[in-house]
Amino acid sequence: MFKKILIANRGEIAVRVIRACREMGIKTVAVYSEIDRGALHVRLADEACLLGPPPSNESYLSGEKIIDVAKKRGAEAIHPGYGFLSENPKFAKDVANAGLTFIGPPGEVIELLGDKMAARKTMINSGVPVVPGSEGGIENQTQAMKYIGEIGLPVLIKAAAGGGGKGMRIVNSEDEVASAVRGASSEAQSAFGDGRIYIEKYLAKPRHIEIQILCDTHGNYYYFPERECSIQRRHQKVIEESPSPIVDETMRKKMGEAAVAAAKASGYVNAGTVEFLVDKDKNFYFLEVNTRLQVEHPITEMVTGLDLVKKQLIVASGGKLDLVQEEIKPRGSSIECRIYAEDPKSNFMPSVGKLELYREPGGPGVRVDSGVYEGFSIPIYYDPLISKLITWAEDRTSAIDRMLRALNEYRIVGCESTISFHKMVLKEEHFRKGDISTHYIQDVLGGATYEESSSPEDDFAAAVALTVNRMEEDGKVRAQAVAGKQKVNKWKMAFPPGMNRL
Amino acid sequence: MFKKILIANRGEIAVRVIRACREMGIKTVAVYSEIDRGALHVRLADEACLLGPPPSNESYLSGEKIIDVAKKRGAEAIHPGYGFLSENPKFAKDVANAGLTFIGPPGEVIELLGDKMAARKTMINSGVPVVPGSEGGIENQTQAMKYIGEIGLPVLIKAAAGGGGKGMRIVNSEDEVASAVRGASSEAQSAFGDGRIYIEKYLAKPRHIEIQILCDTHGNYYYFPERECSIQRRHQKVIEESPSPIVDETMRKKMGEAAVAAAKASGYVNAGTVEFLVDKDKNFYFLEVNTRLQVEHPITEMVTGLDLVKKQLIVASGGKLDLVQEEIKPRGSSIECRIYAEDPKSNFMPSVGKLELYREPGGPGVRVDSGVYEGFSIPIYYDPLISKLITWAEDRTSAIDRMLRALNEYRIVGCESTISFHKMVLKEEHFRKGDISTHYIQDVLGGATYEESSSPEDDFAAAVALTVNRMEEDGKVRAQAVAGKQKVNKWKMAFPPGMNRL
Amino acid sequence: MMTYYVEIEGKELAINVAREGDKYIIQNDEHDTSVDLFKVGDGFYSLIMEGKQYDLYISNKDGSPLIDTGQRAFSARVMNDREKAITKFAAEAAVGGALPDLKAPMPGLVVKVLVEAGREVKKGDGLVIVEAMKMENELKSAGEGTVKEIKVNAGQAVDKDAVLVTFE
Amino acid sequence: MMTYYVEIEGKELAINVAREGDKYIIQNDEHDTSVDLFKVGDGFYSLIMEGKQYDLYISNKDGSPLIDTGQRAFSARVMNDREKAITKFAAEAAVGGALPDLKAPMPGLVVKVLVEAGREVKKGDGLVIVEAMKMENELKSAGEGTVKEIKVNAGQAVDKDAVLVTFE
Repeated sequence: MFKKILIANRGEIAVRVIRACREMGIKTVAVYSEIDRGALHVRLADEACLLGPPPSNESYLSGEKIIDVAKKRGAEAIHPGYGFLSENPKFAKDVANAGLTFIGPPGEVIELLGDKMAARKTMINSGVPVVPGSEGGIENQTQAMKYIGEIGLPVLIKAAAGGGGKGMRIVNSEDEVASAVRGASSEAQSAFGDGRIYIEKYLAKPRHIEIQILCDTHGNYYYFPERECSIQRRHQKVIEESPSPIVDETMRKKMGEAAVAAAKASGYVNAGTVEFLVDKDKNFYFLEVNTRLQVEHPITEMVTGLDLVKKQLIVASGGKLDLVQEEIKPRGSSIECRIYAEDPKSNFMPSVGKLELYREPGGPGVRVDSGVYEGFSIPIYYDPLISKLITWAEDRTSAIDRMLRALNEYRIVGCESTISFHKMVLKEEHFRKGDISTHYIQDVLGGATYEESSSPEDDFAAAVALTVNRMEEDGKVRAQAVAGKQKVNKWKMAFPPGMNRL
Repeated sequence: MFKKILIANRGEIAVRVIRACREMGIKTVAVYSEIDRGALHVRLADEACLLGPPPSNESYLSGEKIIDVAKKRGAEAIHPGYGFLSENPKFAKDVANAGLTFIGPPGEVIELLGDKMAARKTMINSGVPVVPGSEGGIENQTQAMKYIGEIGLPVLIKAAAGGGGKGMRIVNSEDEVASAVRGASSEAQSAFGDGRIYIEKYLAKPRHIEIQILCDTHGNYYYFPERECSIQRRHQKVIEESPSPIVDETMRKKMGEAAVAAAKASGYVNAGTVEFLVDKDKNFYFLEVNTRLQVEHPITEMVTGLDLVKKQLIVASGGKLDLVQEEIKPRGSSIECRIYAEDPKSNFMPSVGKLELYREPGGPGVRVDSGVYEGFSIPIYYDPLISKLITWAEDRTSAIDRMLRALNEYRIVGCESTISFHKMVLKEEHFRKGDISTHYIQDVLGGATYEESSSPEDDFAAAVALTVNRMEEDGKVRAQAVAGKQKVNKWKMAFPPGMNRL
Repeated sequence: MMTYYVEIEGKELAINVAREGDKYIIQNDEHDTSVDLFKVGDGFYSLIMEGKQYDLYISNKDGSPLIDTGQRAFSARVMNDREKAITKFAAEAAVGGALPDLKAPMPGLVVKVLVEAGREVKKGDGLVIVEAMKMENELKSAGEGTVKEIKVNAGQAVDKDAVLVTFE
Repeated sequence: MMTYYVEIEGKELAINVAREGDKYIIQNDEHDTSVDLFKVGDGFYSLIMEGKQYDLYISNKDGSPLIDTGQRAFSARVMNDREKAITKFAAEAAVGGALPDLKAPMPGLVVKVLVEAGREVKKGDGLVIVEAMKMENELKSAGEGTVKEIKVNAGQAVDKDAVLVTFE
């Protein structure tokens, strides 16, 4: 096993990796930007090294600097976390060329799976179901029309090098085809320097269900119980759960085996995730492979009892996974709520600030993976994730109720957060029944992401506390004015030390 | 299910019960003594009611007041937690007589099992192995000598009404027998008003291994995987783990079935624990039944995935437990360290104070059940338990290493704590190998409960930080002296706002 | 007995209060009760009122207090008699006033200004796009009015609460 | 460059220190290095020294600072040149001095006093039994000496640091 590794990330995922390393006796080197000098991942690391100014491309995206630090500090391997350089094939190759270990799949595999058209072709060839559409790319309206004839409208025109919705067009009617093909291709060309596009059937109200895979260098491939990540806003997951409320033992096995086939077809190594879309008849279709640890990996850990980060480290150091596929089974149910520094009242607008109050929930079945602490100022430069709140319980309903309990214990003052949004969803009937899709927020909530959850009784209690507080403050001010320079503090004087009564 | 219950306890166990209630939609009434007005269990409850002055017998032991509050507030049931009134048969009966539900076994069962001699007889009659000794009581030296002839020295003379070591004598040689019989009996008479005594073989270096049981009112009896609680100081458990490193599937089943036999023999209802001593040949002997929730119940929850407090509430409200005995199996390994406000450097002397700094560990596999918060003053009147730190991992070694990681993250300033003691044990070779007994601290540690764990490098870092801190403070003082009444704060002035560099 | 006016989410409550020993007497149209407000720590209070317990956090950082009930957090406004009178006067004087200034809700980068001086806007019209945390956020008009002045340019970095647009 | 004397667990380190930009130069017999000490929050500091990172908490509540390194917490003593000189003088004057007063280590109830004035005690001899949290704690003599005065009686409640016994 490694003696020392570098973690090329920040926030909760850097903390997560540091914790795994500490438990395995591996020393950690943190890297940070100027604004992150006091960040939690720095405070928990054994060593820490400044990369540069706050913007990502001068710090966390600077592969060269990071490799340089790793070599200087004698780190044997680099864990990229998620985001930043984690799915950058060049970085993975550079790390390997520098004689270090990249904790993830080889650069070539990242490259192959990053090209969505190539990945799609690979999946078709190895029998993994894909969304109906073109086998390879399309070049013009005529080709597009041919596929539309086969699969019917609506369709999606997508960029081969795509990501983040760029170079993507939804086509609802035939007269939109020509401009969609032209538009998608030119947008892809300007965004990625690669104008290749392809066509796929646009699924109505699909579910997003994904399979965690784990592969070592000794030819062992494993799949894990599915994660359902259908609750999304702006195409970004906000609530994930495992197992999915609609997947049974048979479907789990079928999806798992498809994911392993995808892994084998691409020569996959280390942890990864095969994402599928699932239609209302429970047909599943390959979407893409995320060639890294997912944000939502903890729910898989909660239901299987296996530590995915530790397994990543074992695989990267050449170790063998001694798992038995049949024994990787879900026990109970786990949910993750992503707590973002965003205002659900204002369409999830980022809301940064200093965490004046920050108290996490605790007790049975609650896990908090966070990268902040009370007093920390959330920087504007990076992803506004404060923490991931994860609960586990015997069944789905208990896990939801436990999550509500934990959300009620969670206290954050200093920035807005998505806590109120999560409470709203977790109490909502369709969600509780498991009747969800990626269009949940639009279709079920009607786009509303905030509701008043306070009672008149709570409001009155708040008003009473504010009134008494204000009265005592006024009394203090008056007392000081009367006492002049004597520095009398009536607020304190009124009560003997140790007495906290107002 | 109940709509509202009263929790007749304080500290972490009251918080634990409140959390379960919140998840089940049950309203909670907290009770508190004057010194506990700001305690966490009060802050988390829906309703709160003052009992009286701090001493336990004027507050948490005042059964009459508590029943009165429950009736006034419309609580349907009372959860006693552990300690205080939890094993008081009169209280259990009074609660029932007041038309409320006592969340625990019937008063008669508590009474029967609280009489150690009666309990022992009951176990013998139902085939549960007991420590070799007298079947009933003994009354004089002659009777004692007869049993000593059968079982050999050393022996223990114990009080039937015993508890807390009172009325107990170890006899190592025959000439001590007469005075031990007399002494134990008179001590028992004065302590409990009941001079009955009995005799048991004194086991050398036994392990303490116990079985959680759970029984409903529909005739269902279940046993859970064992907990090993051999690490004790002053006959009090400090580290517990499940499963035990020495118990295999066969022994687990044998002990479990013995525990269920004990439960059936006593007509047991609700959660309880059958404690056994285990000798070096893995023979196990009935010790006693704890007729309540144990402090260490979380480790059982971690390995089985079942919530024992919720099950208690289901049973108490007349519900049926739909468990399958064969499916109650341990997964992975869990450990609990009791974090006490005590000084391991001074023989675990209580160390109360205000928690100036209190930061709990987090992340994967870590659970903290605590009853305090930063700024809380630990009162001198009650058990000095700050929290229970529980970890879970795939295997025992990983759970130990995770516990060490969590202990290193735990920051408490304001009172001494047992954190350093736990770190010492968790690194110690015999403990790591599972080679432990109730005499571990004396035999393996030689009574030492504290060791320096700091390195010269850490000491130097501390010295450097103190030096710089002091230099800046001195600079501030000088600057103020120079600036006179202008209130110049050089410490702050030297850095623009937002810059935290010293 | 003193009177305070508490504004919570647009609703105003008048509350009479007086200290009585270590408790407080609270009176208004609907309530007449003795409450126990205990300071648990910096900003933290436990309120016991009519048997119920509330765990509250009050922050006074920015002049107007913010209160967190555990269920939600919101800004409130508390006025004594004198302040109440002043506010009433000011409100009467400002009938028919302009839209409040548009301020940056967070630090960020102005990506685009969507209006110009003199433009009439309706509630919900986009005014300025600000980028923060890699996301673009369109700031919208809070009501009807006419743009007086644009205070920023595209490409400019702005602090929280920087005035972006003023209205006539 | 200034010199400070830090006493940690009976060991004294002399450290020279000077500010240099936003870093500090640290020198002593074994080290000559530039360190980065960053104030993370109230009492919390992150120290980066020779590549290593230390997460430290310093409390100055009771005059003498307490430092928590995460590995352990201990009281320390930091002296400047002047204080060091005074201490040295005082130590020389006090050669052969009496045992320090026995103080209550926690608030509690005096259960029993085991010695009387004039009694000679050895290290480890029991002096007073104090009950706290339902447990009896025997306070023992820290060294050899003669009891001067007993300041408390059995049954008396005492605060933390209350003097219980003095020595000649």
